[in-house]
Amino acid sequence: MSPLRARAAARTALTLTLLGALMLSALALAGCRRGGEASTTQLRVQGSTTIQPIAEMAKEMYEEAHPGVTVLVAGVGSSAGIESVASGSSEIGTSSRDLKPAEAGLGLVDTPIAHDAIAVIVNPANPVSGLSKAQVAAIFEGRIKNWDEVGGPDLEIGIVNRDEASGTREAFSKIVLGGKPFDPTAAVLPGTGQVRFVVAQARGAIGYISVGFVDKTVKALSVDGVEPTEANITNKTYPISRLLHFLTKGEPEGLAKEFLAFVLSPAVQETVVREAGFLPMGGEPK
Amino acid sequence: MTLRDEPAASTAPRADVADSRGPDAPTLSTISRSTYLKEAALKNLFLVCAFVAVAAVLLIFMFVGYRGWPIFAKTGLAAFLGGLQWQPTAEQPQFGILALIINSLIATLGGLALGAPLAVGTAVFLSEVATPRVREWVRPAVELLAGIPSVVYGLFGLLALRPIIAQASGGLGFGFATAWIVLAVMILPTIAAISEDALRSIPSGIREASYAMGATKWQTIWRVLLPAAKIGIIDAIILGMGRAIGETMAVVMVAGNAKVIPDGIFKPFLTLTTVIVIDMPYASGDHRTALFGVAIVLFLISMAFVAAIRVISRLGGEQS
Amino acid sequence: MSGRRGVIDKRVTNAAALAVIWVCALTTVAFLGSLLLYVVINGIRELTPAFIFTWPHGVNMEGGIWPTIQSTIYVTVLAMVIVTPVAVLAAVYLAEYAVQGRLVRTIRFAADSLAAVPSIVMGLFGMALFVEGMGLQFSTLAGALALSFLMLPIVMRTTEEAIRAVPKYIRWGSYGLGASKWQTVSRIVLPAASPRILTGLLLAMGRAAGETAVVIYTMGTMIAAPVSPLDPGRTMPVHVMLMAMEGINLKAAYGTALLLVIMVLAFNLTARYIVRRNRRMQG
Amino acid sequence: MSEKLAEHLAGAPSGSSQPDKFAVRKLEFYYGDFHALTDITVGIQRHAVTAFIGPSGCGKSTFLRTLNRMNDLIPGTRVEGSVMLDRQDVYAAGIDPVDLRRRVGMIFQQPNPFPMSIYENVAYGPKLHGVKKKADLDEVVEKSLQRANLWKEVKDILGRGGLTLSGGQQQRLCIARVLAVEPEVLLMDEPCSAIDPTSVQKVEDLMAELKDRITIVIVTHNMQQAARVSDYTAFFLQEKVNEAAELIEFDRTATLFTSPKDRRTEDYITGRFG
Repeated sequence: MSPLRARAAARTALTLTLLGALMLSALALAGCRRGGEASTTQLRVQGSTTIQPIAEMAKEMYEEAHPGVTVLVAGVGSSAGIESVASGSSEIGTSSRDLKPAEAGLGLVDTPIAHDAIAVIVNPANPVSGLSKAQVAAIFEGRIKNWDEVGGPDLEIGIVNRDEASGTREAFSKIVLGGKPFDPTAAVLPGTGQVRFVVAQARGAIGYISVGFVDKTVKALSVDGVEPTEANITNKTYPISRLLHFLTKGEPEGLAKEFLAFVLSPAVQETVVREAGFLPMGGEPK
Repeated sequence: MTLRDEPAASTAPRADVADSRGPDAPTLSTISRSTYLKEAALKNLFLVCAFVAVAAVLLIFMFVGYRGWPIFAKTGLAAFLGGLQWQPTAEQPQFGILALIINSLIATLGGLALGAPLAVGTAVFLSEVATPRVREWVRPAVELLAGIPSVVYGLFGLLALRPIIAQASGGLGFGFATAWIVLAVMILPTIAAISEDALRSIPSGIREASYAMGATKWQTIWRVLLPAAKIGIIDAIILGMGRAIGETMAVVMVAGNAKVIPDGIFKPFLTLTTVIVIDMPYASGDHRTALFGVAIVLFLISMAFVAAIRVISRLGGEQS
Repeated sequence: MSGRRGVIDKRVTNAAALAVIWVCALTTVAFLGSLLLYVVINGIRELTPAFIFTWPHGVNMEGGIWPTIQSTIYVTVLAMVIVTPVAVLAAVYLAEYAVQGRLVRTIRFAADSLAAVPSIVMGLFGMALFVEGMGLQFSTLAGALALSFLMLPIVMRTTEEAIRAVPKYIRWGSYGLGASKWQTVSRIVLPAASPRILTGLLLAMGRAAGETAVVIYTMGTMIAAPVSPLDPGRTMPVHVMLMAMEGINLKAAYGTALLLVIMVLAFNLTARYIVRRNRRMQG
Repeated sequence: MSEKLAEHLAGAPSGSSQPDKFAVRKLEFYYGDFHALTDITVGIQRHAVTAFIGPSGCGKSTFLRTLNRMNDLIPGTRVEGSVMLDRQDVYAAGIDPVDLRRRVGMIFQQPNPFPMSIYENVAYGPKLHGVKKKADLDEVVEKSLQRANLWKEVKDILGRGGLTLSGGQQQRLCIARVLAVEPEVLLMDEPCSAIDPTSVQKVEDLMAELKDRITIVIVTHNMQQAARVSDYTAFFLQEKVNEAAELIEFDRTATLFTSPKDRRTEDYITGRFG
């Protein structure tokens, strides 16, 4: 009987050992940290959702031209992008706003890569086709609540705002509202497309999106009598316009530098940037 | 009855039979130390596994609490829970979540008011009214409804339901009205399934006794069965409430996320759960801490619901 | 006595009330029907082999969603691998070893509480503990660990029920042969309960695969096909959410949602099938 | 009364030169607060079939289960007195109930094959106790099935699920399963009450064959069966509800059925109650 017993004991011991090993390996896995050092084959680009389209397309073209290189692109918002490049969890941070004073000391180097203008959009059924910048501000601050106050029909205005992570909101707030608070009862939507989608479906709605995303489902208003056309934007007569930025920690080097140069090359500027609805930097002086 | 003439083998002397298990049979073995240790070790291993659940709850409370409590210390509990202003990015940041709490409650109670009667009705249908054939189709449908990911409910709410509400109300379509419908559908299967269990666990003799006294089906349901299943149904509704107040992804798509108590059911609003989704991507510092503070509040609310179910079940157990 | 009039009233009330109950049930079914129909109608055109098996590209994630599928399957299976031993052994303890008392009440209360924790809270917890605390960063492992917390109470409960459903006399048969408790549990009870345990696992996996709030804060949103458990990824529900919130490529949202619903329903239907087949086999 | 019975038992009916396989003295059994059995003193003859009879609820199954400590599995049970197996107290401190149960096998009322193949059912016990080689297992399985008179019926379908067999076959499979661990005693708790009459016959034949090598104790509510298969019979009775059951009479089966000494035994076997 005792050899049998011994065998049974051995089997149990084995079972226990295996279970133990399983747990240990899980712990071991849990313990080891992911290496965060810069890689020569992987580039992490994080930030503005506005710049996301440019980054994505550039990534595809760049990866095709440089086999073995992986560019990881994530649209997390400008603030998160700045934070990620500052903390080293990405090599390039993208931002659709200027650095805040608090961020100036982070040692980030700014390279503008495109013009962006923000269009104020309404439902196509809305007869209003232009507003003054002051009127736009009054609407978004919640001081004007009905379209009949700005020459439209008697219709309640439904304000569609962006979330605070949005660089577009930041730019709009600074350029149009001068930093005054938005109407807190306005809907806050976390995506450009959703703003467009909602405005396209609600008669009284008003929102703002990058000109690049305006399509025929919505109507872009003229502001201070200036249409948001390409010419008006590049010659800076259209009042709600800004630059898009790539940020690196210190002067760009290695893969980040090559990728930046690629984005600024005509191959990207004249195709990708345009297709994404933005305007190229051209030969303009910085 | 056939009796044997003689008991077959018992009286014959057996000493001649070769049998290794005679009086010198092996002695009974005592429990060996290794066996004892092995079984005890296994039992303790299982106990440790079972305790993982307890550890998990404590870990969640500790980690979320650790990350969130500084905001209570900073703003004061009263200001955090009782403040109406959620202005985390203002120059003088304010972290009052009262508006979010109230919005969460309005969204939850409205969803419950719509969903619970529907769910209990469906449960009664499944357990008392439906023929087996119909039941065979409806019950899986309800169960499948429970399995659909909340993000799909959100998608449906945002893209199908919201435009309809927008048309009907003239607004943007975000608001309590839309959220109520989405939440009602989401909690329906939870409440229906548990209520049905409660109804079906009533012994069938009780139904027959009621019918035998000339009661109609409805009288039996209303006067006998629903009261008998009361505790189970209340449990189900509390569970549904818990699910509704903790629901995030479906609500964030239809709520519209304005951080005020809206002045109408077709106006955008922000809740305890959705503020986390909306703010997390850019929150830092105190703002981030405050979001963990919101998570603590949500955690405690959900624990309170579980405790309430315990208490109600215990009271119910004492009644019957 | 209420008399004849009362009898008629009674019948009318009965008919009306039963009609209301029918309406409740039909409304429920109609909701399910319209939801499924909506997702199918909008998503079916997107469901091409190219959509499923290729990578997204370009401005708005056009093309396929393969990495999100891989991420979803990976994190779900990993979560299952993590949770199964713990949950099953915990259930064995509750069903076979535990004596009713304060300890068992505490464990059950904890399991119920765990099941009630809102997934967004679970997500923040996962971020605090696994992503930041343990330094896993946004990774499949962090996502799987957080999901395993979500699955634990589900698997524990269904497994305990499955173990309790194994008839006592089958255990006796084993004990009667001189089997120890662990031998009986491991060789007779668990195999006999395995179809129902598997069912519980599948249901929990369905839940995990459809979970958004937990994985978004633990696995991240980066489009990637994770290979190592330390790689980040974007699961299908997260993709649906981001596509819907961004609102530009709604086609991808619909297509992914439909595929997700199919996947989750497949988990559910397989689970139901296993239960049914098993019931039939056992007479 | 019970003292007298004990004296009586000490002398008769044992005409055997060998001591009893089981010697039970003054056994008391409790389910929690409920006193289920009282003052049971009895000797179980080696290599014979002993039947326990009595009305249902009289504790005969409970008593049977004290012999291999199956009652240990029910929380809150308690035993006083002694149960000696080959002069060793099975309830003595430190005794391994698991090993005891291997030596004292048990068949239950409900055939309970494991949800696995016929082969695996029979091989389960030997595997538990360490037999690993396929050839050894094959041999044990065949031998056990043969001893259980089931081999011919199942030798071609060993891979089929045990649950696919008929009730009577399942019960014989359970017997084969027990035989495979070579027990010294076989406890059978109403083994025939859930199977069809032809199978009953087969199981009864089997008992007659097996008792050459194994001591058999059978609980049955069927007096004809007790009369047919057993050499000794014990009659149990719980006289009042909520009172402990006791052993009323124990004797050679022929004696007990033809000339019971106790009035209550006579009443029972002539069908006046129970």
